[in-house]
Formats: sequence, structure tokens, C-alpha cells
Amino acid sequence: MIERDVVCPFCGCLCDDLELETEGGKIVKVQNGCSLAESTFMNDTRLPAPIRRTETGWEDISYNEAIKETAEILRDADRPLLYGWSSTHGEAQSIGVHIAELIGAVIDNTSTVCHGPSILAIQEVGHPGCTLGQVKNRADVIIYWGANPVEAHPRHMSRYTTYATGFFVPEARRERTVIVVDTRRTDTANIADEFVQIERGGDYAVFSALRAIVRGNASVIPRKVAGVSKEQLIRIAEICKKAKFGAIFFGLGLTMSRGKYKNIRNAIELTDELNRHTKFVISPLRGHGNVYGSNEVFTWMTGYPFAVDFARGIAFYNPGETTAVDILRRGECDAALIVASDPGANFPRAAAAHLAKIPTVVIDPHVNATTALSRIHIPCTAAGIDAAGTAYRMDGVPIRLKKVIDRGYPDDAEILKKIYDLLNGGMGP
Amino acid sequence: MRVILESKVRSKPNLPIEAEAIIPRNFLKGTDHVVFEGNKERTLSELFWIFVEGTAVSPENIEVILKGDTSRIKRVGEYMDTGSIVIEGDIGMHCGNFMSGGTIEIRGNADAWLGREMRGGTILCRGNAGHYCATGYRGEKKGMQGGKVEVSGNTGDFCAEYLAGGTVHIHGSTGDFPGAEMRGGELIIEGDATRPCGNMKNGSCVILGTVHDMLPTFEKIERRVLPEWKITADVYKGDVANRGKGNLCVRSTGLY
Amino acid sequence: MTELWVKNACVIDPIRGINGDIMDIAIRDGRIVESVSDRAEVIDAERCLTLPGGIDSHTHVSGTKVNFGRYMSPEDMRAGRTKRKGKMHVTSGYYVPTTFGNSYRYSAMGYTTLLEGAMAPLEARHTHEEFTATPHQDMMANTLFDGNWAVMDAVREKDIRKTAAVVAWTLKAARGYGIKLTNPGGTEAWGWGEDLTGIHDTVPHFAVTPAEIITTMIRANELLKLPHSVHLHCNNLGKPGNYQTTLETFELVPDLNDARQTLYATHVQFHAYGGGTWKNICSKAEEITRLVNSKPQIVMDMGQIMFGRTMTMTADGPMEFNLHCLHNNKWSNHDVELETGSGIIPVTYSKKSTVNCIMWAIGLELALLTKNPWQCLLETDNPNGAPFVKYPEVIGLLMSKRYRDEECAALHAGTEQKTSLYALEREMDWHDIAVMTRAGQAKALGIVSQGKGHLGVGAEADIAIYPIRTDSVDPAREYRKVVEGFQKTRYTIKRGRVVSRDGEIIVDGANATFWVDAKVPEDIRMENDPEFIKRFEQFYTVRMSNYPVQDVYLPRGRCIETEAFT
Amino acid sequence: MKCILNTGRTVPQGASVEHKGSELYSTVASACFLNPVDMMMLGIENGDRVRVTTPAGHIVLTARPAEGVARGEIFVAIGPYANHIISSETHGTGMPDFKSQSVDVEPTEEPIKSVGELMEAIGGLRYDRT
Repeated sequence: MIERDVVCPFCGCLCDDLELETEGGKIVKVQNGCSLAESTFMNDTRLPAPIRRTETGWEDISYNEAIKETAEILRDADRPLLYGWSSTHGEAQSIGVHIAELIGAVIDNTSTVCHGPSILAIQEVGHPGCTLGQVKNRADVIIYWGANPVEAHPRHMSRYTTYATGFFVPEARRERTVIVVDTRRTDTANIADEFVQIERGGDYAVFSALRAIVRGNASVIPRKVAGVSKEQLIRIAEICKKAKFGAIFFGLGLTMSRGKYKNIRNAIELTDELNRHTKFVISPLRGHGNVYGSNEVFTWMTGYPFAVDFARGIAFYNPGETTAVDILRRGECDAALIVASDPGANFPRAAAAHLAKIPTVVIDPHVNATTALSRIHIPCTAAGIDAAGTAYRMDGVPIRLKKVIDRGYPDDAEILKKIYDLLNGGMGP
Repeated sequence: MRVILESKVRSKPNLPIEAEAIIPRNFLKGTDHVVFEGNKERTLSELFWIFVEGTAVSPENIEVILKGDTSRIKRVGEYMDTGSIVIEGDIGMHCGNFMSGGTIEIRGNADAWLGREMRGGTILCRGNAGHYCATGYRGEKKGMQGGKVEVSGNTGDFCAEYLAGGTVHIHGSTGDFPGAEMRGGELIIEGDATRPCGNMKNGSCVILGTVHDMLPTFEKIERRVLPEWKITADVYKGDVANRGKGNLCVRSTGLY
Repeated sequence: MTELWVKNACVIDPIRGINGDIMDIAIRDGRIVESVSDRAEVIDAERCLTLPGGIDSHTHVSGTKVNFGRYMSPEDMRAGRTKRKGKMHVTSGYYVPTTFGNSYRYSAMGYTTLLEGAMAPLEARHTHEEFTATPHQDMMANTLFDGNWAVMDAVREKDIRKTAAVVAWTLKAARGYGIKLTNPGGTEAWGWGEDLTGIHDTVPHFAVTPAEIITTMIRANELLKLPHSVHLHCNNLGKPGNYQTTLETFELVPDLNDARQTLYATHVQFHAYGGGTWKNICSKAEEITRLVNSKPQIVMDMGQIMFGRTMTMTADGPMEFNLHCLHNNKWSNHDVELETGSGIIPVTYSKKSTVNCIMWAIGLELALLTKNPWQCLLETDNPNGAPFVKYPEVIGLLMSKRYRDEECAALHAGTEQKTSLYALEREMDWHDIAVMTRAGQAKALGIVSQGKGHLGVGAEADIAIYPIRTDSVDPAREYRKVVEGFQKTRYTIKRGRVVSRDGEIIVDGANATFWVDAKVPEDIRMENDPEFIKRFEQFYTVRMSNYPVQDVYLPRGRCIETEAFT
Repeated sequence: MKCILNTGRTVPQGASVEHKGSELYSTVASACFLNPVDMMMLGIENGDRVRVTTPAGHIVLTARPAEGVARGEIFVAIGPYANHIISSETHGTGMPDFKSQSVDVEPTEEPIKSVGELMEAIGGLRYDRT
């Protein structure tokens, strides 16, 4: 059977034009997708049943037992941490927030180690952005800064930017100037019309210099800024000012390097400045398929996009204090529920190690590094493969993930709902 | 009146405690106060041995002394308006939030957000202070607006971010981005600093030590003697990435 | 079967011509009936003011733009925090509260139905997700068409039928309620960082003018027999001298509908400025209301501002950028491909600013100078002019000259000469307020037939009982009692259930979402139009099959079907 | 040799990210890309192993040459290998220094650990029955 217009849940591009061929409840062929999409759909090995770690090893347990024990762990905790949420749908995220609110937990999502700093920057200066179709149809200048879409978002350039045929840019690549700014010459840099190689940690200074140049203060700028010549900076500023529609896309090169959110703030303020000359937009290249959705759901329910602490009953937010890595590093939390993510692999060692010291429960379709650190792992459906639900694309466009096949697993929203009911005094499953 | 709070040994010592109730004024009405340990509500006496010496009729005569392991206690001195607090060891985050009067002395180190959104009064930290010393809250346009924060040791990153008024005096060094987004007030760093005053709009900053990675968007105006610091300084105006009218004075390294 | 009997209610029900009669209301299974059995639960209203549930016909509470307002404002979130309590979830925020915050606070004020003022069709799913999380009000969404490429193409071709067909397809796909035009044409120009300066400017690359878009959409709207009229946010919002654009626009409006207005002009306060600069700006409320008083086919809402901190958010992207250049605070912008734009910035309205004082005065002037209260409805363009929790104060100001005088005394000295407010003696009565906060909205939105805005037999039992005794309170003098009274109902009844009591929410909500399916003849349906499909697949970034909102997003959807073109 | 550790996403890492027990994932996530000149200075060839040390710990990785990596830097895909030596300090922002960790790089003969072994080193227990 052929399924058309399938949405790939892997990265924040949420490409919705895939064609899947299924045969007897299995996906046998993926068309239109990138290699990440292909492996997402084709190499989908699951944990067969819930498992629990004992003194001697791992044992299989029933769903009911696993759910009951999870509820008990969470109920007994003085500072539970609920973390993850980015690779599942909004329906599960929403129940997660309700659990956190009910038990006084800290709930955080993976933006904390991804674009959390971008959010902090946006909270300082706002975000002049747009949906990706605006860029596709209009942009004649495209900047990738500290981002490597060739590796991380393989179809970004063909669907939305560089190579996409747009209404006002029918000749696509030939009508667009592409600028890449990075500390290393990546594959993305190799296709650029202008590559700006910047010294590590120099992004902030370069943004400041560009802002000053665009404001007419070029005379203050020294001959070289973070390894970039003043001539090149002036050239870039001119390209940007002459653009009809410019778009900056940035990645972890800005959020993870020193200065963190200050780099992004400066990028946004450059965009703001350029809007006084022409049209310019800026957008983060969001990683996990539905990480932006977790920010949206958290925001309408709690007021904050991530790192929400319900310990005092009200919602409190302060990244650096209420973020998952910090809470783990300080050894604060005494129980953890990890949903649809892998902090065991993605957090620095000291933070991950704390997960092994406390009762940690994983709800995730796949065995991952966190499995080894957990007490219980409950397998579930994978959103976009065997479960339908809402996901938000990196530009905020909500898209419905489809259920393509049935593999007999319970939906994570269903598992979470049962945990919630138990915690809320219900009789449970 | 002197109120001595000595922390009790806890079964989960890493759990944060939130204790905004610990301000001098509150002890006029006794010692029966609510604090929070993780997601549980506790009484002050569950977490502290409490000793009261003498009496007081007005809060300015109340001194609160914290002893023992106080490094995980947050919000001590929040909204404090008078009296004094002495912390013999280290103190947790958000000490002196929104403080408007009185004094806090920390004999050990202070964790992050010391004196956040402070309006008045004095905080003296004899050890080191963490990140975001004397700053504001996420999304707000103004950080500390008045009073004085003095740190004998070093601070972490983003010291005095969004400083809008008052004085921040760091005897040691600061980390990255001290004085970022400054709008007013005075920041003095006797030691070294990295990327000071990024995007400052107003206010003044003096750095007596070495500046690392000076930002390219500060315009050197003059070289001048600063008698109160007994140095010759290069005076910069900035940040010209915006319409910044701030002053940044950095000790001159060349001969004069 | 659940029954409720409200006795001793002092009812004002303008749609049925009831003005302060003491009567009983019988409710069965969510609707008002002739009588109930003696097993019915009884509420004694104790002769308190009892009105149909409040209806807000223009508010921003759900969707991409609103949520972005929250996302960028942790400083506001800490301004209005409440804990989980009983059936109430945690809330955060003051001017852009969380969905539960919006829902509870509206409910405490007796509001039971809301129209979200702006929904981009591409992001409609988001609006509907938040509707589900705003459980105590029935919801509907104005759907944005101001920069819709297919609409502008059809307008250029002067093809009203095709314009209507595009609207019908889009409304159905977005599960939208009515047509919203926000700075028509201007949001497309903003795609290039430009704006339009008047209704006869040409939209770049599309060769149409705002005037053409507005007049064609008005005709398409009536051809589709939509319950609501075109809902217009005029061009040139917030610019000194813009009243001329507003008057020109109003002059374009024919009278095409016997049951309601032909044009709903929203937040007109922001469109009633004289002068040419911020220095010489003045009120032109008299000119605007003079025209509206002579044109029953126009209904407007106030767009009242109130002093304090708030957030402006609108699909009018260029306006927000201009405002940002004045305020230099944070600025967000979000253009939506082939459809519309949006912008968000926080603002503080201050009594020290003459401009802000004049704005404040204009909103009140509009209401007081409009003879027929059905033509000028009460709102603040929440949260643009002020958060909706300020409505009771607006009511107080409209009912009391003394309250206005006291407020005026604190305003910037330059205000008096720039407005006519100081001289206006009119004091509105309870009936006027009932019209301006529910009955007028129900009629303007075309939902009287859905059982909204009145308490007749068959109506939905949405009822607000305020702790106000109209026989003993003199609103002109005791305006504080009026303000307090409208802040918290004694009971808010939603579809026959008491949902809120003395400001506290006591049950989980179960709202409905109204949307419109206008059935156009088979031969001009857009889903059968190969050219439309081709352009869609080429220039949107989602597939056409993934665009329409699935039914699962409207767990309690109420579809209003119309037979268009008949 | 003193270097700065940079991490990031790569296609092979992304494609095998849901199979962290696999050998493929191990190979991808434990590759350490160096500038060829730096490799020459260290006296190592493509495929040799390096020991990378920070105050947080040390890890053994497979050296791979990459022209695009600047001298004095190394690049490792986002994942448990890089994280084994990255500090959990976030500077009050919630975000660790994933792209600016100072490291010491030296040749070694020690073997590469599996993801399971890394997790067991911090108190975990491998699950390998799938």
C-alpha cells in the first residue's frame, strides 16, 4: 500500500511530502525523504515490552505493573524531574504538563540543550521571523550562521531556501545569494557564495561589528574582528542592506558556544537593524521533530516554553536554575521521568550520572543510552510512525503527524494518562 | 534582637530550600514561618534550630544569623527592607532579591542571582558570587535599580547584566559579559573581565585589571586619570552597535 | 437530564426587549425552557442583575501570535500567577495569560463566548488546540484573508464568485468562523518591508487596492450568507491623520443585509486620529461617529485603551514595526506565507503621554457619541488596548461622568483641547451596557439564532448573575460598586451548569467551537480547480492534503452550514 | 596537544541515533575529526586512537582527518562520547559548553568503549536483548 503526503517526524523541517510503501504492517520503502527520514522509518527497532532493572539484571514486567510503579516513584518524590518531550506529539506533552502541575515537578524539554538560549534571547528582544514559505517565495539573500543544514536538516535548502523555486524567485539558486558563517568549512560552507570563517567564540563580536556598520559606525570597527576582515564585514553588510528579502538561519553554533543567548540576541538585533533598510527575518533551525511543539504546549499551559518548576504550586521559570542539566548537576532531583528523549547520551556525564542514582523511568519506543541508567523503561508508539498527533514545525506551523502502521504498542499519551489518573487518586489501570 | 538559625541535618541535603520568609521584619511576629523543601511545605523549625536572643520593637533592630550548611537555601532576604542578615557560610541562589533596605553579609560564597532586581540596601559577599550577580529577571528591561552589592572575591558570568541603578563593586574578577545591557548605575571590577559591557546603553563601568576580548564596538574617546582609583584609564563610549551612551573605563596598559 | 431553576433574577435581555424585570429562568440540559420539574436545583438570584452570558466579539486569546506573546514575556507571566486549586489549573500571566488564565478570568466576569480576532489559516490547528484548552467559553475564529494570494487574484479578476469560493474553501479548511481583513493588502506589502498608505494604493505585484479587496470581500461574504459580516481592521492603524482612511473605507460600505451590519469595523479608536504627527494628533471621534450614526450598516467596536502595561499583537505586521521603532523594546514579527503577517510588541500606556491620553479619550468618545449602542461594542482589542480584565472599569467610565472627570483630572494637561470627551455628559444605563457587552455582539456575529446573547426559550443557558442590585446602586455616583460588581459574578452559568461562583471555577469546562461551512456549487469549488491546486502545491510549504484542520481538533465542533449563492 | 572540542550533528549520527547500542552508532559517535596538520604533529594516522582529557574525565576516540576543522580544534558528533568529557557547567543559562570545551589530546593504544560501557561507567546497566 502507498501512503502519500506522509510527515517525517525526525527533525524540525517536518517535511510532509514523503511517500511510504507499507506491506503487511511494515514500512518497506520511503520516497522523497532524506537519509535521516529513511532510517527513521526503516530501521525502527523497538523495545518489545516494559523492563525493570533488578539487583541481577533486567526483567520483563507488565504495562500495568510498570505504570503503577512509575506513579509510586513520582508520588514519593520531593523534587521529581520530567524531561524530554520533543520526539512525541502535543497530546502527550500536554498530559506531561498536567502531571508536573499535579505533583509539583520540574518539567523541561530538550530545547534546554538545543535552542534554549535562543528562547532566552527572544525573551529579551523578540523574534522577527516568518513561516518558511515566505523565505522560499521571496528571499534573495540567505545566511546560515553556525548551522550546518547539509548534515542536520538535509532538505532545508531544497524545500525552503537555497534550491527551492519560489514565486518571486523562480530561478531559485541563481537568484539567491547564500552566505555561510562558521568556524569550520562545513559541507554547507562549500556551497556558499560567500563563506565567512570566524574564530571560535567570535560570533558576538562579529554581530556587534555588523550592527555598528549597518548603523553607519564603521569607523569604529578595527581592521579584523574575530578573524574576519573589515572589508568582508562591510561587504556582507552591503549585501544584506541591498537584499529585497533576507533570511538568517542559525543553529547550535550560536546557542552552544560561549556567550550562549547573547550571541542570538545580537543576531536578532542585527536583523532588527536591517529591517530599517529592507526586509529581514531570522529563525533558529530547530532540531527534534516536535521540539517547537513542546515549547508551544508548555507556553499556553504554563506561560513558559521550557524549564518550568511547579514545586511551589505556581509555575516558576528560570533557566540556569530550573533547567534539567542544572538540576541534575546539583543532584537536586530525587526521581526522573524521561519521555521521548535520551539525556543519557545528550547530557554531560555528571548530569547523566545522577539519573542512575535516583529512580528513573523512561517512556520511549527505542532502547537508548538512558535505558541503561533507568529503573524502568516502558516502550510506546513512535509519533508519526504508529501514532498520530500534532507537531509544530520549526517556524511554528502545526502539522498533523500520521499513523502509518500499527505495531501494537500503546500510545505514550495513553500511558501518561494512566499515570496521571493514578496520581490524581484514580483507581488506575 | 538576634535570631540565630542553624540548619539541621537533612536526609536529602541536595534538595533546594526556598526561604523568602527569612527577613528580619518577619521575626517581629515570632519564628513560626513557612519554608519550602523541594515540593513540600515545612515549618522553619523543621529545618533549623532556632535561637532568639533579646527582643525588638522595630524591625531595624533585628539581626538574623544563619549558620551551618546554608548553601542550598534560596531567596533569603527577598523583599527585605530593613534590619540585617549575616550568613556565616555559603548561601543559595536569589539572596536579597528585590531588597530595598538593610544589610546582608555573606561570609562564604553566594550562589547565582545575588541581589537580583535589588532596589536599595547593601549586600556584602566576602567570598565569591555566582553567575548573574546583581542582575534582573528574564525578559525584564531593568536589573538592579539601586543599593550596593560588594563582592570581595570573584563573580561568575553576566555580572550586573541590565544594571539600571546603584553600585556593584567586585574586588576580584568577573567572568564573561559583565555589565551586558547596562542602562545605568556603576560597575567597578578591580580584577579582570571578559567582553565587558556588551550592548550597554548607559551607565559607567571601571575595570582596573585586564580586559579580555574587548568588543570591537566601543569608541575610544580619551585617556584620563581616575584619581579615586589612582590609575590612568582609556575611556570608551559605547556600545555603538546600538545608540549606546555608556562609559567604559579600562586601565591603560601603555605608558603615559 | 439536569435541571436548574434561577429565581428572582433581575433580567436585562435587550434582544427580547426585557429591561430589568424580576423573573425566573428555567433550564434543562443546557437550554432555557418554559418550566422545570420540582427536582431542579434552585439558585436564588436575590434580584441581582442577570444578563445573558458575556460575548467578546474581538479578542486575542488563542493561536500562534498570542502564544508567541506569552513565549517572549516571562516578565508578564510572573505578574499573574495562581496555584492549582480544586478544578482550577495553574495560571500565569496578566496581559497575555495562559489559556486557563484567560478562560477562568473571562468566566469570573460572566463571559461565555469569545471570538478570537485573528487566525492565519495555515496555523489554524494551533488556534483550535488552544481553544480546547480554553474550556469555559464557546469559541470562534476570525480567519485572516488580508494578504491571501488566491483572494487577491480573484479580486483582480473582478470575480466575486471565485473570491467567495476561495473564502468558503479556506474557512472550511481552517474551521474558521468569518472573514477578517487586517490592513488589507498591507500585510502582503510587508512581505517586502513595505506598507500601504491608503485604500487606493496598489498592493505590490498584485495590482489590487485595499478598497477593491474590501468591497469584493463584502459582496463575497454576503454571497456566502455567512452569519457574520466582513470584520475589518482598517488600513493605517495607529497613524496620526488616519481617520480619513477610516471615513473613506466606511463610505465604501453598501447596506446588503437586513439582519445585521454589512461591515464590522474593529478597534476604531486606533483608526480615529486627526493631525499629521505625534505632536499634533487629535481626536476625530466626532467625524467617525457622525458617519456611523448615519450608516446603520456599520457596527464598530471601541478598541478602548486603559493605562498600564500591556502587549500589542496584531496581524498588522508593518504597524507593529513602526510602533517598535518608537518604543525600542522587544519586537516579534511572524509573516505567514501566501496569507498574512503579524507583529507583537509590549507597550505601556501612560497618563504622562498626551498621545496615550488622547487615545484613551477617543475610545470613550466613540462609545458616547454613537447614538445606537448596538453600533459600538465594548472591548479593548484584548490585550492591545488593555487586558480584558479592565472591562469593568470601561463600563464604569461609560456609566459615570463623575468617574470620567476624576480620571481626566489626572491626565496630561494637553488632552482636553484635543478631544471632546470632557464635555460629554452622556451616562450609559444598564441596558446600554447589556447591549454593548453581549446582545450587540450576538447580533453582530450572527449567533442569536444559535441561542446566544439572549435568554429566550430555546436559547443556550449561558447566564451571568452579577452581585449588583440595579434598584439600589446609582452608577453615576457609585461607580466603584459597578466596577467591582462586573469583576466577579455571583454565578456564571455555562450551558446550564454553574461553572464559576464568586470568581472561583468549580467545574471542568466543556466548550464548543463554532465554524462555518458555506456550501458553494460543485463547479466552482477550489478543491476541483486545477490552477488553484497547482499554485498551492508550488508555493505553500505544506501539501494541500495536509492543510485542512482535521475534525479531531474540534472535539465539540458546531458547524453552521450555509447554502451559498442561492 | 591543547585543543578546543566542538560538537555537532552529522547525518550518520542522526541516521543511527535511535540505535545507540549499534556498532555503527559507536563508530560514528566516537570519531574524532582533527585538522591533518594537527594529526601530523601528534604523529597519528587516520584510524589511530586518541585519548581526549578534560577536568570532567577522559575518553578514547578514533582519529579522522578533516580539512574543514581548524587547527587547534577537534570535532566529535553530538552524543555520549563527547558528553563523557564535557563539563555540566551551564553558566546560569541551562546550556553546557558543547562547543567550547578545552581538551588535551594525545595518542593512545587504549580501546574504544561501547556506549553500554560508558553508561556502566556512570552507574548504569546495559540492556542488550533487542
